Amino acid sequence: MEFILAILIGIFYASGLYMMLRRSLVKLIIGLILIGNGANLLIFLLGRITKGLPPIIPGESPVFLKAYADPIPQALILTAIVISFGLQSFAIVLVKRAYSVVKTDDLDQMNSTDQFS
Amino acid sequence: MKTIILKTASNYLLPLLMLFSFFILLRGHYLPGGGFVGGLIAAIAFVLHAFANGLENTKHLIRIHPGFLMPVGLALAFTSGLAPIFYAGLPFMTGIWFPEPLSVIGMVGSALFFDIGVYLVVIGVSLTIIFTITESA
Amino acid sequence: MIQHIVLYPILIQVFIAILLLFCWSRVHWQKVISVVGSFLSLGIAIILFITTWNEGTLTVQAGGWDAPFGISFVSDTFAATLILLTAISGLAVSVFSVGTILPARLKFGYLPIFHFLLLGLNGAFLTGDIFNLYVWFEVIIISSFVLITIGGEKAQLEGALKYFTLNIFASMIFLTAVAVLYGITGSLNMADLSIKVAAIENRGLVEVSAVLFLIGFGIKSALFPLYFWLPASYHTPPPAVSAIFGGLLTKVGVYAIIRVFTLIFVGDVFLENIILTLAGFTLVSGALGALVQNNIVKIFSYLIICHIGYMILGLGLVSELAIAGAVFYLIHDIIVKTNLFMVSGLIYRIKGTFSMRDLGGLYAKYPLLSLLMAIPFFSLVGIPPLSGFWPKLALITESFKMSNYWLIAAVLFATFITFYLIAKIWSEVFWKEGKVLPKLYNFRYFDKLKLEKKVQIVAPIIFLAFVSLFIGFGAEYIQQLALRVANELTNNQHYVQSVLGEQMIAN
Amino acid sequence: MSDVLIAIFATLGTIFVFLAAVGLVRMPDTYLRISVTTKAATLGIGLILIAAAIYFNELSITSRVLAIILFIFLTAPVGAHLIGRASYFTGVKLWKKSVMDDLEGKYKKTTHKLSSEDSNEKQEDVKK
Amino acid sequence: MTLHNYLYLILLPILAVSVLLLFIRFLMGPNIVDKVIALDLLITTCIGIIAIYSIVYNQPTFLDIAMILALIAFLSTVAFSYYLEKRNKNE
Amino acid sequence: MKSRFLSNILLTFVWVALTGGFEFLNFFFGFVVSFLILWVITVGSGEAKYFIIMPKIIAFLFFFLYELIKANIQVAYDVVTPTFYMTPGIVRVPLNAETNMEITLLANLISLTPGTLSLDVSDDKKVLYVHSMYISDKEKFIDGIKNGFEKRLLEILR
Amino acid sequence: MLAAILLGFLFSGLLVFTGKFLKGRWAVLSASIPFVLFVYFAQFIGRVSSGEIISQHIVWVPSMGIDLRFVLDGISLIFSLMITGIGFLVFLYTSAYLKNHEYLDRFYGYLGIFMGAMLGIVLSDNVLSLFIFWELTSISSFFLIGFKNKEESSRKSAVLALAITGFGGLFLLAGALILGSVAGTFTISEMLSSKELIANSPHYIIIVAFIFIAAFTKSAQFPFHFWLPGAMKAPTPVSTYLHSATMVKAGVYLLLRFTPVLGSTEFWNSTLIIVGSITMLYAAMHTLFRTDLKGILAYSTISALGILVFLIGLGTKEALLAACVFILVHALYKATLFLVTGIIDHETGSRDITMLSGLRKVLFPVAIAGFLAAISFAGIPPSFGFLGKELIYESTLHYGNSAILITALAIITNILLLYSGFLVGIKPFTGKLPERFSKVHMPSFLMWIPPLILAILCILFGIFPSIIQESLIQPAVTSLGENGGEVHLKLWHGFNTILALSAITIGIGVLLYFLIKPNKKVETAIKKLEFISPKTMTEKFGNGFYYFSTLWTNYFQNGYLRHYVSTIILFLVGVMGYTLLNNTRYRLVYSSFTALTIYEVITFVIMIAGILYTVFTKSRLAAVAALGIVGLTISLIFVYYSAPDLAMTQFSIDTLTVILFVLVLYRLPKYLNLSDIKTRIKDGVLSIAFGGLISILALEVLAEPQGSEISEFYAENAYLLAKGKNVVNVILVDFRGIDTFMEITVLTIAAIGVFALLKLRMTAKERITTGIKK
Ligand code: NA
Ligand code: NA
Repeated sequence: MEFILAILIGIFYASGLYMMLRRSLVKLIIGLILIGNGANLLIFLLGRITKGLPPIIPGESPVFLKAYADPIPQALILTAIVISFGLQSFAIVLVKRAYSVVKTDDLDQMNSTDQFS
Repeated sequence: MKTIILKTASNYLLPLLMLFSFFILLRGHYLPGGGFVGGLIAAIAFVLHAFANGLENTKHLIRIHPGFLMPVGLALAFTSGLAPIFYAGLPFMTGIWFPEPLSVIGMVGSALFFDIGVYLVVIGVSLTIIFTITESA
Repeated sequence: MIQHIVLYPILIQVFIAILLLFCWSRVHWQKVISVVGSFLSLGIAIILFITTWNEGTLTVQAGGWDAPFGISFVSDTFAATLILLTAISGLAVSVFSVGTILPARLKFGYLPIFHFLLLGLNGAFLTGDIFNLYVWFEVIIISSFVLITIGGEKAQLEGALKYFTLNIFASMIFLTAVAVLYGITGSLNMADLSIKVAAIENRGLVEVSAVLFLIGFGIKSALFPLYFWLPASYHTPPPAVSAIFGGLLTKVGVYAIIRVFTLIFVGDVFLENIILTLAGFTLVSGALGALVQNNIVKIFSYLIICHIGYMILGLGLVSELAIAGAVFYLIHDIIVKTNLFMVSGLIYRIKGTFSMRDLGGLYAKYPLLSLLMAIPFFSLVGIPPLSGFWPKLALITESFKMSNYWLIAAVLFATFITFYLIAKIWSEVFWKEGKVLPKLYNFRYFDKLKLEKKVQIVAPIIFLAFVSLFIGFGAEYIQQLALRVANELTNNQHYVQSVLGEQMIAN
Repeated sequence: MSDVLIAIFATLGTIFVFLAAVGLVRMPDTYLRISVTTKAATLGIGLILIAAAIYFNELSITSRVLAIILFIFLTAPVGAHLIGRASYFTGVKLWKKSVMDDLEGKYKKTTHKLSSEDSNEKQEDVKK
Repeated sequence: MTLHNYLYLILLPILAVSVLLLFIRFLMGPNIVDKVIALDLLITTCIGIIAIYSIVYNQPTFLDIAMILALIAFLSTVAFSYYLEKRNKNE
Repeated sequence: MKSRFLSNILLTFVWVALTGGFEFLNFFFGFVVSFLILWVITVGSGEAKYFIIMPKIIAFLFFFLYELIKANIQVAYDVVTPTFYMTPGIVRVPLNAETNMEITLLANLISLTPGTLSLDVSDDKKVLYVHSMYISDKEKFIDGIKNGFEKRLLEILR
Repeated sequence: MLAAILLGFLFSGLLVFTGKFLKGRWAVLSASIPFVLFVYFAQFIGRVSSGEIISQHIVWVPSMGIDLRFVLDGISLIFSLMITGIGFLVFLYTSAYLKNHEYLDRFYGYLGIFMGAMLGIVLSDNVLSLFIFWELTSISSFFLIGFKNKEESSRKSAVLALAITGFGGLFLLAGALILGSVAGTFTISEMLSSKELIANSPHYIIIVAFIFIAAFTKSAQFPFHFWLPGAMKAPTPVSTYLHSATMVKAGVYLLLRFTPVLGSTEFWNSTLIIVGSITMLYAAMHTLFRTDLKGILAYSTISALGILVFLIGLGTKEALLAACVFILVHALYKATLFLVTGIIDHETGSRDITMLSGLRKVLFPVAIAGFLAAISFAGIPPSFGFLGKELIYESTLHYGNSAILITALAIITNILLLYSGFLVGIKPFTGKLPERFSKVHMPSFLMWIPPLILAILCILFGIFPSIIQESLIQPAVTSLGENGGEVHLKLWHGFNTILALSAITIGIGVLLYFLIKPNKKVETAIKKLEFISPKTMTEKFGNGFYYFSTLWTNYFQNGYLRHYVSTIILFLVGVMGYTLLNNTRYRLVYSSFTALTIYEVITFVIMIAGILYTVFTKSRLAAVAALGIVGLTISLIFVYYSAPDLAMTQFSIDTLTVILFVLVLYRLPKYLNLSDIKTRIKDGVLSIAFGGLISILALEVLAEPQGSEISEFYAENAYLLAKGKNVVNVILVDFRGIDTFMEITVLTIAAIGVFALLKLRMTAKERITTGIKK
């Protein structure tokens, strides 16, 4: 299981990168989202995974009665997801604005700021 | 969108979703949920309303500018973090609690107010973003 | 309870930013709050610095949870110094922004975002938790995204896209590195990691995670071959924004690299060689890039890259003296680069262009201002005894001690190019007779500004010029400081002890 | 006893869901897919959720389950209506064996106004 | 066969296969509308999977996720419809 | 005002059911929360009173469940058998229902039963366009809706 | 002494604010500064000549080994007196030369800084503080050369001069630092005791080479000489002061200063002799082809500097004595001639030697000064120059095996120098006065007195060498480490070989003066050879280098984001791949893995298919929908593996993201397939390598044990201390509350950003535009 998840994370990173290497603005952002998801899953996996035992103290007992999943990676990912959401929404709007100003979705045509002047 | 079916549905879905969002906010300390998801659901409720009734109506409904919720939420979260410093000279964000739990909410303390701050910010943020995009679409 | 002060630089910025948000539509109040707040935060930074200097490393455990369970905030001399520098630059840029940023931008949250950026910087310098550092980095980059795009001009957007993409990408790599580190240690507290990482048998994994950190931070601090976002974007926003970016933003990356590689990943020869190689190429590549530019802000942008090389070089040389050199350079660079971009703003204000070809005649028309501007220029080059000169001594000496002659060559080369470029800028921008340029519409030239505005533009430049003069002529103080920082960094057990307490280490 | 009940509800629910899935794959046009599936799934999910409520046998959970069911029943038809309508706008064609299309020519192309009668003035046709 | 095994070994796989079928429809399209329908139904089916899963692992907590799914799933359908209508209008 | 009060009570019950705590304080708290929500969104311009006709509602629910299951099975049969016996089409159904609430409920109920789908309501609210799988006889189909769902529904609502 | 150095700086600092006051007739007062300093240094003559070394030590940056340690010994004294003495005269001269010049105050400011810095160089005993002052002279020279900054050639010369001297300066820095770390001290006088250590160090050659480069660039030695003729763009007082009398001698000073520490080795001596002799000959030849007075003077200066380097290279006691004397000789006559040239230029408006003649009729005192200086230049008795030349011949004649060769070189050089001295000092004043110069006036006495004083000294020191023998020359030679024996300066040595050589020199030289008439044709002819001159070579190298920089920069910063990304990834994959694959043990601990079930497999299949579909679909909307599916499957994984909060959040965020995309997308154009198949394959390979490495990394980490004390602490205390049962939520709002606080801050900022990005439209009123439409 962990093995497949590890491969899957690799696929996330690989396809995210591949998307980033395209010329389309939208693909670029989708690529970033994919890599972000991969990173979140990586934290999840490397924090070690446990099935069916959420880190919620059950019923009336003050502490856990049996093993539970590590809550730290979950908290970290939660923070990371939310932050990526902020960045994503900004990115999406940036794309929209860039498109309306530059009038193209093609990243290759957005290189005026790198040229010598 | 001009469809009375969605419009009518959104009118009864809105309070229901708001109720849920509040519910999810409050029980977050004990069960899955909390300020973040709660805030998202509240925001989604309004977004749904906006889809059905048009943005102007939704804005009219909310009355305050959703952006205003961001500083309010931040201030609430910040104050709940500062409280322990002024209250007991404890470090920033140290939890301070009322001794007895309330029946529905459970223990009331600075962490709860912090979570409410999160809730408000999330609503403010989501609505600001979506409304802004919709307006300029 | 004295350690509470550690969090104050963060709390004051939060406070200012929230206050500014509440004053969303009252731009005038915002200006007042920003400047007054910046003064306050400078005061706090000074107190923190003095306290840290006298008391040694201070730690506050946020939430009252002992390390490594909560998030620790640590003020050692290094952090306190950077807080102080941030406050100084922050104050200068705050005033400069009040003077130069268009009302349209101010109405859309420029100042709150600016203070959020300072908040992020302060947080990044003080935090003792690796994931929390990630969060502060995000605060920094999102604020910088907003600042770089605010106004939405075409060039801004094109630059921002590259800036955005590569910085987000850096964050992902950073996050990946955190995942690996957590995966092998189960901890996030940097002091705790310092102990735990040392105990890990699989050095290969430690090395890989170190490489990931290096690249993640390397992108942010604009090392070769990771710097591309910087020349693409730094010249696009308003000069006040470029000033804070040029002065502080890349330095956070450098800070993080130094912190991580002195606290967590210590003593790996392979990594040190990589760092040195990167430093050398950064010096050369930045210099080459700067050489061919015509836009003065672009020249400065490439010089940022170039000069990052010095700091990284100091780190890579590992010795205490070399790290002191890096720290000295960092101190100098923050002040001077901030000032340099403000100066470019002033030049733009006077002539309405950044192009060296079109500029000219400043010295004839504004002799005193020109002399004022000469201070950051020549400090940057390190015309002795101005501030940029001192740290190079240690860097060259230590490279020599490592028998790394080509590094000496790189340092000298970079210095030479900088030197040449400043001479060229002086000759082209200040000496040359200015062309008659087409008038810009809607542009308030410096002459036409009210005295109040002029003061808001020039005063911060004077302020930072004095600071950099102090760094140059009071080099002994700065060097003492740098040596102490270097000493604390190379003997990281003080840091660890301060965070974890005595008994934790014993276990 | 309750185990049997749970098994029945869960099985029925699963079958309905499964059939909906098969229907979605098999149905020849978009309207039929919407028509068939959204509701079958709704019923199926409702049954499965009831199974869960019986299993946990706790008031707060039962009420939560009812809330979910209520919600699905409130939203699913609205969603189906919206997407069906959107299909028609975007020119999704009816299955070739369809017997009638009363909606043809009723939408005004630019404003999406829907009239109730075949009016005398010629309506623009959405479908091409 | 216990209830748990029955749910775990028979019903869950059936639901999973249903998900697979729905996904196939998603891939097949042919219209974007079909993809949206498939997505909507996928989410609904996931609610079922989660419900079964919560029984199998005796974790009522998971039902809360199902609740969230039920609350929000509808919105993407609304959004897509909104998009389709608006795009169509502007052509 | 009255309707808002009723909505308020209704929401309070939903709250209590959700939280599962049947104490006075919870009722009170639920009431306050609902009140605040209603105050914020100022919803409820009269529709809520209809919900109090409980018996009719229950009867209607059973009728609806019956229809639901019956239609489901019919469709299921069509789905699993290799050949299709469908005669689908879009039918124009004139409406007796007038208010938004009435129309919406009717349309939704039609949609919820398998094989039929409310596509849209005309702008003048006089006609509902329904897509159906089995239209052997158009008049019969319209009649089925008008005398089945619509009639029963309007009985409750009016 | 610090005060003496600072006085110059203080003066110029003051000028920034009081400049206007000094621009007028009070300008002459500024000469009081060098005068006071001259008197100050002169009062040390007695103490220094009695063998005392006056020193001052001020702690500055001890932690870097930089102290302000000043030493006034013989050689420093000579230089100090020259700097302040000639400085005094130049300051006086300037007040008239640039009278009422708009920027006279600035000019004095630069001169003041320069003087201070120059004093700093010659007084410093700390090699790093010496470097500091060294750089300051370069900078002030930069400002002075570029003083007429409206002329492009001035600016170019200034930048060139700064580049060359700055380049040398860096070598001085490196050399000094290496020397310091080898010797263990930066104090020059302390280095004397470790002379052996330094000479035997493996770094000796590099130290010496670096210091040579510094000295050669500053003192305009071949092939670094070419900046000096360009520097003549500066006003004449600058040429006088910096580029003949003082600054260019800083390199010579450096060599002299380090002779006791680094000298007397094969490498030291032969390099200096070779470079010195090439320079002196090469430059002396050049004077033949020049028609511009200042050009001739510039090349003759280079030649003289060559002689000095050559003498230091000889390194014998005689040679060093000759060097000490010749420094003074050269300073006096060259300063005079520059000032004279300045007067000619100032009054006639021409410096072209072919045009000038007969000026004695209108500028008689100036003619006298020129004549006297030319005599000294030519080395004709009884001038001081004669004395200097005798000493030079004496030292070459006593230089072992190659005495004849080097003496011959010296003679040729001197013959050529004589010619050029006559050309500058005598030619303009003799012959017929052209009509157009008949109305030339005598300048203010402030201008002609200074050269006259200097010229008189040229003769005075020749006739009465004893004035300076005991007081200046002897201590200077002593301070160079030559303690053996007394120094005797005499005009008349009797008839000997040296006298004969002098006679030959003078004879041929004078003959040359009457034979060769300078003309433009020769000058233009020689210009054809420019393409192999060091200057052209340097320029070509500069252009080539610039071209290379352009290529390099364009290669990396080519504007294509995807190139940036792929470069970064290539680097990442390279380094990470190397470290990872080097250390990987490729072991999978299957037993520690959780079992795989059918529903998980299906989830994964869908997830992977969803990702691939997202990547390869041609429809943007479909990609977004597929992204929604991917998000859903991630939520499912979070459900399977016990993370309910995550599942909820992931799902709600994904839904919101889809909404955002949908709201934004319909404005965008259709996806275009823009890259060719080759690019796609390349990108694909890179992506797979990247993803593969991440997977391997993940598996490697999973094979390691992981500590869990922190999560255990959370689990134990979440309810007891933090009153919550959902540990994840407790972490978020309590244990790691600051993370969450900053997370909502990030959201707020993002929202403001979105708001500003979409709502803020610069109105036409706010947008700054040029009048010209493109
Ligand atoms: Na939460
Ligand atoms: Na139906």
